[in-house]
Amino acid sequence: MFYLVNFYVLAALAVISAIFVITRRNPVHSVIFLIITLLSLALLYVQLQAEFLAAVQIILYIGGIMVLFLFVIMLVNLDIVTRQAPFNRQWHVAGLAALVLLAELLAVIYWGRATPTLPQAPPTALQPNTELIGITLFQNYLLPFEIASVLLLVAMIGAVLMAKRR
Amino acid sequence: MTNPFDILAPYLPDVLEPFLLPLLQIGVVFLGLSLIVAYIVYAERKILAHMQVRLGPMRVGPHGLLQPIADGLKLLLKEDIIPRGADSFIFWLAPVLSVMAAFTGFALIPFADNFIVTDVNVGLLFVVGISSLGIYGIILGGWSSNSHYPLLGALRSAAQLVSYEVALGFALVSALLLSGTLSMRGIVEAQIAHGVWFVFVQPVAFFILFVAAIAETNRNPFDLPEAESELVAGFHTEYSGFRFSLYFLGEYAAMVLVSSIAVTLFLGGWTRPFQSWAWLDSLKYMPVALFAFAAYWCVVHERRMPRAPEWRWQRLMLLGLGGGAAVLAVGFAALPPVLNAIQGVFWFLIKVCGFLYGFIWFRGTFPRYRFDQLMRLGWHYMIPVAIANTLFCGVGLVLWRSLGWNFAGSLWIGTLLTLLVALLLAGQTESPEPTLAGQGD
Amino acid sequence: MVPTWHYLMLSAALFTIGVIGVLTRRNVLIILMSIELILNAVNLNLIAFSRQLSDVTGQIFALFVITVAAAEAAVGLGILIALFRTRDTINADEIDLLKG
Amino acid sequence: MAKDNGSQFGVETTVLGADEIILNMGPQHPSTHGVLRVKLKLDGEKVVASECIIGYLHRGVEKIGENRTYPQFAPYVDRTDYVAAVSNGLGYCEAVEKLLGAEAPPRARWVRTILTELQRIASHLLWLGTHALDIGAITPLFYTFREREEILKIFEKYCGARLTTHAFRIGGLQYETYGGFEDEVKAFCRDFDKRIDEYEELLTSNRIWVERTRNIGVISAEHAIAMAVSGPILRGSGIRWDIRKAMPYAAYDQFQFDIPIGQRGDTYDRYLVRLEEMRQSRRILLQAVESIPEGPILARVGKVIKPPPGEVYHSIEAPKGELGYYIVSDGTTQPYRLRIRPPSFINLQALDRMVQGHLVADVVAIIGTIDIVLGEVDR
Repeated sequence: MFYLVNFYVLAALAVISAIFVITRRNPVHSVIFLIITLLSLALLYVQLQAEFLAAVQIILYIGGIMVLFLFVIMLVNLDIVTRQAPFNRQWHVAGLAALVLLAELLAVIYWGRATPTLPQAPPTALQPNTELIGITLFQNYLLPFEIASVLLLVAMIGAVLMAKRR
Repeated sequence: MTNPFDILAPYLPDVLEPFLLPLLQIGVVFLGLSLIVAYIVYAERKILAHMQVRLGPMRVGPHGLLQPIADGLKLLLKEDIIPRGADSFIFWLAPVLSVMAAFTGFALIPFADNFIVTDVNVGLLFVVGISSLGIYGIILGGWSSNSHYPLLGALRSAAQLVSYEVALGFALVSALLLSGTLSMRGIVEAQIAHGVWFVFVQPVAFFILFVAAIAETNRNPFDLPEAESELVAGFHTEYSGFRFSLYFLGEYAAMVLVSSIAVTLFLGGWTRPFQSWAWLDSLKYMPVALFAFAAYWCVVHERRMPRAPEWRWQRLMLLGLGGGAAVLAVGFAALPPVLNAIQGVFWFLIKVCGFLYGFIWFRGTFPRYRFDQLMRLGWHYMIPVAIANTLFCGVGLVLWRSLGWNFAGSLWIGTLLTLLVALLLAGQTESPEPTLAGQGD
Repeated sequence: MVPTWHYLMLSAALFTIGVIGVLTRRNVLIILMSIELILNAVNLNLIAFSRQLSDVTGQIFALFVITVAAAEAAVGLGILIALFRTRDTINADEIDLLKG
Repeated sequence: MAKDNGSQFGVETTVLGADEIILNMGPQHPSTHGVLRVKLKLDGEKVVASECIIGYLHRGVEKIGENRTYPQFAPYVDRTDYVAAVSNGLGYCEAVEKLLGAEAPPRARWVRTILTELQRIASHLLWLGTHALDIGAITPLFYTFREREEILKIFEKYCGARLTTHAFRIGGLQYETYGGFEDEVKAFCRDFDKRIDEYEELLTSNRIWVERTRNIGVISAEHAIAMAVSGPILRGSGIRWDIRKAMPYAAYDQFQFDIPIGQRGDTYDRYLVRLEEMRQSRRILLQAVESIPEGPILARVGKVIKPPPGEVYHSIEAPKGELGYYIVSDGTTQPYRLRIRPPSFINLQALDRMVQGHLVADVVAIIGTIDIVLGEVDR
């Protein structure tokens, strides 16, 4: 019961602030609402017994990527943006298409909710979380892990090169 | 040892028990912390004053002891000014974020083995993550003020926080390597199991953590975001009244938080110094001695106060404080269970205070770095040394685990290698020579 | 206990909101943020299934997604800054020339 | 990882924006030492050019001088460099004496030397405290003010004023020294050596202090001469020029002292030069206080001071550099024209050259190292 209430509260928070993210004119407000969405998702991760990912979500997403967004917003002068039209010309069509997509997705999930007849996992299956992730990451997924680190390096160099003044 | 709050458990309704007990603990921590923070400000003013041949606050209460309360009241009563053109929603949000980030982290700090709000599997990551959210308070506050100095201060501060967080993270990693867990309580228990505080086997990591902590909390010599002579007051230039006091609170709470992290990771958390040495067991009477000394101090200073009637309340208050301290001292001495129960919290707070004293001492001693120098120090020196330390700590652990070498010895080999790297790095910068060309007629 | 399909519903909703954001907004920054929303919706799915199957692999994938998101944000914002410097705008529909 | 990029942007921050911006520092800024306004042209945080805008404290002191009799004008000079009032008074009195062809008696000259050297120490102490404060060290300020207080107490006992002392009269001294004057000066000197060591302990070998001052605001010897800077700034650039030695006045030719000079002409060298100057001042004080001759304190200059027509330029080594007075007399009781050559004003010229290529934070340090007093710059 507690978990269900928790879920609904957090889900509502996430969806509402996600809607704010895409509707606010001022990008700084968008960032704040995106942070709220990410934070409620992190709390949902905790409920899903993914504490490590919740922590990573907070440190990396909220403490890293979103700070980066804020930085960029402050670098590019955005006074004009808040006075311009926030949506582009094809927004009716695009919105309609996206809503159709939403309807489809929800319908599929709702009608197929009983299909995965997999057993619900016992509450302690994923514990201790950090150790499990570590072991799996460094035993089964070592190569992807290394590739990811190379990807990050490339992205870092790329970002520095692009942002640098010529 | 059991949680002292569990005594209350039977009296609470079953449904609410899982909520009420943590809430009670949170309440205790929050209130205690607010008080501690207020008195850190007082302590800072007093200590700095005495370092600088001044007296500091002396008027409100005996030796200015009520000054923090008076300051708090003053700030609460001040007019709440929002600059024109400021984004009022964010202007309101930013200081709240700053305080929230600083206080939330305390939920995971083990103040004692019988006093921790919650212990989670990824405790340390959470603390670091949550405390890194404090950066939003600074950036958003600076941005929403709609003024140049705050914006510059905020940008500087954000860049500084982000870069020193890297070094901080690496310093934390070596403690993690040694303890093999992210749980804050687990880290302290690992130190008990090894019989040695990690600061004695990982001094470089501790040093880096200390320096990075100063940078993270924007304290002198890294207080550029608030550099008075350059940026007026940095990101909170436009803040006043209660909002300003929130920033103030957040800043000092962040100081306590990083000190607590450092104490937990490297200074053995709630354990008393050299716990493995039995002949130091009498140290457990330290709280008694401390409170007895406090009582003695109060009495001595009451004697020194003028006898004039307008000093009566001050004298009475000081005597009251002394009496309270004396009662506590006697109480602790007379009731061994109580004395044992407070050991953890007592030693934890003592260590945190030592750390905080370091912060204040630094402020009284050092000039301020320039921004590019700060960045260079962080990126060219701290981070390489931190990485080297993490590497060599791993090497030391391998020596210990696989080859069966002595624990401390193998880690010290790693530390020495790190120091070598640090020396090589330092050798690249020229050392100053304080001489003049010549003198004479 | 919360049934897994609840999480899937939430994920679908977030995903759609992200898609709407990408399709309708002009500001490149907000488009990038919408992409982050989409990636998070995916993460939620992965973690929910990981919970249901009690298999940690889903979380590992979510970790990789976060990594990629970090890289994407860094590169994306780098491009954005370069763009702003040369074109003086960050509106997606004004950046329609192949040669600057 | 994402964070790495974050700070990369952070470093770039200042470079991005517009290409060049104009930043106004002052006249209301915590570290322009008064009402100096510096217009900085910045490329990012780097200073490309600077322009000093002065005059916010202009009171027309020189013009006032033309409308006051010679003795009446003496208190006004205290208000030019108001942290070194004794030195100003000495320069003015000696200039008028030169015009009159009079000379102060030996006892007066000795006491003048003592008070002026005390004033030099006080001025340097004030400079040290505020300079360190600008760079972020708060403690030295309180230490230096503790010693400055001792000096001001001596002044107060001698002439009743602490800041605008008006200590000297044309032709000598107004007041005889008070009983115990020598002992108090000696007591001050006894402790003062250790106190300088204390400041040095806090700053001289402090890594941060050295990094903030070494190679900052460098001015070469040639440029220093070309810009006519004087005092510790000139000596910091390695020129051994001190008017106390070159053209002795008061009783300076009677005492042994060294002129410290720097090597690189940067802020750190000027810091060392000033500290050493304080030590040398202490040396002079100890010698002078031992040998104060007996005798009258005021030369016979007459009740009404009426110099013969003519002109005179007399300069002394004030704490901040060469302080000169140029007086034209038309034979009346009032100067026909009076012009003050204030050291700060001339030294401030070098600011532009010193700040070029440095960061905004360094501008604060450089303004501090020039040691300006706006009362003197604007007059």
